[in-house]
Amino acid sequence: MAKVTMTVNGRKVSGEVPGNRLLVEFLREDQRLTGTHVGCDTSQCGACVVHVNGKAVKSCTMMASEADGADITTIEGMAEADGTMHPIQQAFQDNHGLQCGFCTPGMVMSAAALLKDNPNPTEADVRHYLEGNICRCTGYHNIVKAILAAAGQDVSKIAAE
Amino acid sequence: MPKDSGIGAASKRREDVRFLTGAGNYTDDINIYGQAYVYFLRSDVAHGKINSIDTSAAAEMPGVVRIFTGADFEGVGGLPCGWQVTDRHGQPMQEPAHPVLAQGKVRHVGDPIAAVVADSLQEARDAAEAIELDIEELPAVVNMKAALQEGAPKVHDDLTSNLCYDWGFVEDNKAAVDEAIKNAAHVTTLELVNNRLVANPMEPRVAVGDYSRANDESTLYTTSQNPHVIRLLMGAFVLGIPEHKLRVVAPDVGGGFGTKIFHYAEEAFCTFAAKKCNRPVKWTASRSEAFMSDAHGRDHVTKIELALDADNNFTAIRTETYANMGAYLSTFAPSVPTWLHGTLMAGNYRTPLIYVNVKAVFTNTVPVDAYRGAGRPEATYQLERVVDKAARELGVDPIALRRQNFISEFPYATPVAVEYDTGNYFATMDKLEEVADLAGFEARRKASEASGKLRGLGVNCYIEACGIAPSNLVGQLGARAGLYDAATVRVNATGTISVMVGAHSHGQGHETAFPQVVADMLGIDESMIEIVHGDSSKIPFGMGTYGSRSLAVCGSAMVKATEKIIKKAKKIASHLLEASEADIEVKDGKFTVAGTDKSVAWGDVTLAAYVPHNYPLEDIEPGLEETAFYDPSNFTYPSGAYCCEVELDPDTGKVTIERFAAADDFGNVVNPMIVEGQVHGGIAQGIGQALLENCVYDDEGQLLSASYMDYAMPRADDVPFYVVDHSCQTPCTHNPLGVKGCGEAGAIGSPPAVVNAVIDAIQSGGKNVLHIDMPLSPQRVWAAMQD
Amino acid sequence: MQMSDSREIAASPEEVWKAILDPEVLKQCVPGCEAMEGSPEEGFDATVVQKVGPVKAKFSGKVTLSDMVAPSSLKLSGEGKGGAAGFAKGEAAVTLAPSGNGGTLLTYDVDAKVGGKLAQLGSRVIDGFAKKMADQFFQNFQETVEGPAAAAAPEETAAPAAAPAPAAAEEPQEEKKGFFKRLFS
Amino acid sequence: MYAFDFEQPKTIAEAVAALADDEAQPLSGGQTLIPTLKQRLAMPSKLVSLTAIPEMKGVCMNGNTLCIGGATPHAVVAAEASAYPALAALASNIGDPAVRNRGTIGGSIANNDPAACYPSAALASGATIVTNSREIAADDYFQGLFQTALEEGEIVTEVRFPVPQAANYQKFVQPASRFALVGVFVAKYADGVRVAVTGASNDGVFRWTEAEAALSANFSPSALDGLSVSADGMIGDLHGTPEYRAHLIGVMTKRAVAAAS
Repeated sequence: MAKVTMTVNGRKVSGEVPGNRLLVEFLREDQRLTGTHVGCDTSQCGACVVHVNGKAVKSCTMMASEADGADITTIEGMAEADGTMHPIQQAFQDNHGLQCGFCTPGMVMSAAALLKDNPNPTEADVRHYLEGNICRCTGYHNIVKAILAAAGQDVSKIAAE
Repeated sequence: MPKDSGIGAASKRREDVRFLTGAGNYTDDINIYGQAYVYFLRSDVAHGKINSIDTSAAAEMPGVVRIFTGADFEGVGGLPCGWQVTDRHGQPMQEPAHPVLAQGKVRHVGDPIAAVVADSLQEARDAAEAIELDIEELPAVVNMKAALQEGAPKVHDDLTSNLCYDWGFVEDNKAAVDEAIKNAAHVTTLELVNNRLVANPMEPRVAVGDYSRANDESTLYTTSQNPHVIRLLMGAFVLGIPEHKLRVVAPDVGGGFGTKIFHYAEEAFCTFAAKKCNRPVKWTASRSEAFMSDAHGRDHVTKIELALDADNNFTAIRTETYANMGAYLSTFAPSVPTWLHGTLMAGNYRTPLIYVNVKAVFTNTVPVDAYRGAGRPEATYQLERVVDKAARELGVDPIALRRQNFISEFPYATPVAVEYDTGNYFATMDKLEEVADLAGFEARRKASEASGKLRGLGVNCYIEACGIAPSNLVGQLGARAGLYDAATVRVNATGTISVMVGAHSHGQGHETAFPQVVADMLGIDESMIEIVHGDSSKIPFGMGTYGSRSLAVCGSAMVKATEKIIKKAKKIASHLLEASEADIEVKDGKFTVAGTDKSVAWGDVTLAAYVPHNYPLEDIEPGLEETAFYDPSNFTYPSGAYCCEVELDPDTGKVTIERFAAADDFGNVVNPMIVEGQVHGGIAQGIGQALLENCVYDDEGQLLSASYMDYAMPRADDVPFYVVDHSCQTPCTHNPLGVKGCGEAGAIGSPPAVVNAVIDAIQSGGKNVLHIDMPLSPQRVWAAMQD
Repeated sequence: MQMSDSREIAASPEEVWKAILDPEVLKQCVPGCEAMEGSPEEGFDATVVQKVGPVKAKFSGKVTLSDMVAPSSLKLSGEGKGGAAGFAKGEAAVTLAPSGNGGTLLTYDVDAKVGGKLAQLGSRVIDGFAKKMADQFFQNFQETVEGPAAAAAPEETAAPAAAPAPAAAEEPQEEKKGFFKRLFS
Repeated sequence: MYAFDFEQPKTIAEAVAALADDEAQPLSGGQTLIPTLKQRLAMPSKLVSLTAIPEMKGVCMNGNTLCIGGATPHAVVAAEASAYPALAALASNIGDPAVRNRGTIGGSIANNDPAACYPSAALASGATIVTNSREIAADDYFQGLFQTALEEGEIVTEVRFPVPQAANYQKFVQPASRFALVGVFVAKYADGVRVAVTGASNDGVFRWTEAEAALSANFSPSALDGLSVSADGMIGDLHGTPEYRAHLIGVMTKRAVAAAS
């Protein structure tokens, strides 16, 4: 067991973890931040994406000990303290970018990382960036649309009827 | 004009807020004080005789609470099958036992052999590895035709063979169909495989069992599309727990697509073990485990023949299908290749004679059951592929051939025992040609060719039977359950409403769409209405969500219960307004005396119901709560036309979907935003089946595509933006909302569109390839083009 | 995975036959073998450690010899359980035929399979790995029987006959003396 | 996962010392190793993380050689290896963005997955693999399926790429894993062209010497006309037969040359 300390959503937290504790386990079980999900075990689905020191990372493929001292943001840390959703979260709701909601936290965290790197992405940029986030419900149409909308683009013409 | 609330409005989903902020409550988010964890030791071999299981060393491992094997379940029921199919000769299907933990034999890779309950998952896994197994591997059967050969190894020793049933439909038509095919001017024959798929909802299955010694009550939290069905099956058939002592809760469920309909061993185990261990017991599937324990989908091998007369009218269809059941009968498996498939073989066409033969086969593979569309995608794929091939053989336009044979008058009784109430297939095809810009295709093809690519266009139609369905009918067809649904509308004193519904949402947006209906009926704000679902202790009853039935069946129950509410509320209002009940109108949240400005607000009526100081107590009871059960008189029949345009790289065989358009007729639409989202998702799954997804076993029954490293899930860059249209609406005639259901259409309509398009692209390059089996991977397309 | 191949071995069929029945030889030749005990009649209990990239699995199982027609053909079958990794099994139908100048033409048809997680997660590399293992086994076998480059490396023939069995198969180059030279020198 | 200890040394020397323990396993980005551990397909006693060693991180130019620290994530290479655009482009297409933020060049090169991207760049560039104890030429380093010249406990601290005159990497992805079904890296140097192929062979990354000879004489796609790779020894799996992979090598090589020239 080793002590790890990190800042999670602006709050300093610490805990004793065994060497094989994954970051996602630390977040979900030790911190009860169950918004971060686990959808696969081969590091592909992306439901577990969080930000570690500002970078998108699959929290199921990082040891908790590796995050010692890091600044972590999870889906729970995206909205304002008063509950106002982050513009990306709001765009997902406005554009029906989610159905069952299971992949959604990872999608939002990946989208946030994308828009930080590339504030004005093309459709192709968005689709390529989401390579590591699998959604089974939406067919991606409204996810891509939501992310473009969050980037401030006019999405009203997309696949208009 | 789009409305901004009520039926027809694109209301934003209220459930999104919790999902978007990480506040969702999925089953794996539930942790009960003192819970133990179970790890299932699963078979590595596809078929084997269990000589011995020695758990003595494992039981001594740290943290172990108890180890269970098949022996612990002797005297406990097996997992039941909910549908009995009767074969061509009037005999019931062969129905093997399906124990919770293997007894005597293992029959597929992943079959659970033992279950270790321990303080932590790691300890449970450690101990499971210390269990000493002596399993004698037996020859496995994987290929269906081989499984039916004389002398093939038997999956179940107590059955006469690996044939579950040999079903003929309509058997009385067989001779006439044979004759018509013999005498046809042209017969197009196609042999094809409907590839085995894994549903892969992003949330893996989870079960948490809990038991209270205080009142002998068991509670199961589970990732289910139908908690009441699980309560019924598990309580009555497996564990012998009466319903009033068993609560089944499905909280937020992260997608289902059919695979979370069924009752699984792990659910029964956690409920059973929680009582035996007097401790909550939790199981969370890993994705790897899901691949070998979730019921799979599709897996049909079919030969279809389409007969045409000299004028290209369809005269007969004959099919022979081998349908894989896997090693055991999953809950609704027998119904999928029969009643959900054979009855759809007329499609959108006036074909007078149809005969469908289905041989369901046991193999040493994971059980196969309903997956998005269930039987209907298989039917549509065969039919729309053979029609396309016929058009090519006859040198006629594939759309014109379809139009020529469309059913044009409704109601229409098909030769495969169903009656379509409404539809307009010409209208959806017209709409498709418009929204898909078929007129612009040739120019786009030229542009592709200029960049060294081949471009193809594929079009097809579909019809589905959903809103499953009338209990008396499905009962005759072998269902062991009714397929009605139920809703309770509970109006509170202040006028807010809780609607308890038997349908369960796992992504479909019930929490938003259902209140739109009630709000519309009462003229009150949607936000005053909340849906309660997924908890057998809070809801009168329900049959759950599958087969695009939620709104058509459960929504109709909700409408009926709301009508009862209105009736009673009118009585109260008439008393308050001192007017005749017949003169009371409900509008904009008020009860008004017709032709006057006298009215009483909704909230005043509801308050009167609960504070009956001024109340017609002599006529009616206080309170305002009504329940209705609804059993429809027919299936609903959504239909549509789909179009796919692909670009094909002839050097590599890689296909990209350039454009995809869908024109659907779903009858009336409650929330167009949600409906479009359902179609998008269905299309992506259909594209997945057509181009990417394939569940593969080797010839010894080892599962080779067992993770996302080898099972290709559609990703964002595999699909385009879709054009979807649902403006052609022929409302269902027999449910009060006129709705038909939209959840499966995309997955049904899209695979043939994609394959038709790829064949068209290859043909445009001068290669006479007429068929490639799905998935049309680069490797397969390239190989086909080399011949 | 199925493969067939053959090798020319500079030893008589009788000598080769004798070698193939010797657990000590098999232990040296099976890549990653840590233990091989038993007899040709009863079969051998074997422990083999295999490492493929990050995967490292320890298999325990049995090697059996069957269809034995001395000194011309037999079947070598092996099956090992690798715990959480699953299992591996394989068999090699081996024939020995006299070739010119007193040597032996050793022909083998190998069929290898894996099950459990190895099959589920490793299908893309299993065939290549199995082929490599089979090749390596017969290569090791040839070297063990012949002594590597016996003519070219005369100093190795001086290796003491009583040398202990090699400690680890991962360092086969340290075990350069020939089986027969060890037996008879 | 089985139980194991975790250490995160700050220097190469500490890491080498920590790895001297029996069954200690180096952990770089972990994008392959951690999923493997989750499946219980390995049982190390200890993971020694290499990601907190400053001297193993970063991208720099030394003359005409691009030097990348072994613990440098793909995303950093993608952003900072502008002196070698083909290599930066390769790094920007490994896995997905989250994987690129963790996965490292040293981890990739040490693992030598037969479908990984980096080994083809290293081999085609004639890179030098620098470890804690020596320098190894790429031609000597890659030794087959998951096999390298690394000894137990030896770690890749840096990879040095001579920057070519022109280069390009073409990856044809396996549809599920998105690893290379076939990837071809072509690099043109003053003294000739090198072509390295990943994803295709049972022996891992390899050089296509016939193509190298043809392209060294004439660096254009047409120089490859008539050349083909034998399907013998190519990987056959669910996603491609040996013949298909052999065919794709030709297609991807042509495309890489076209894109580079």
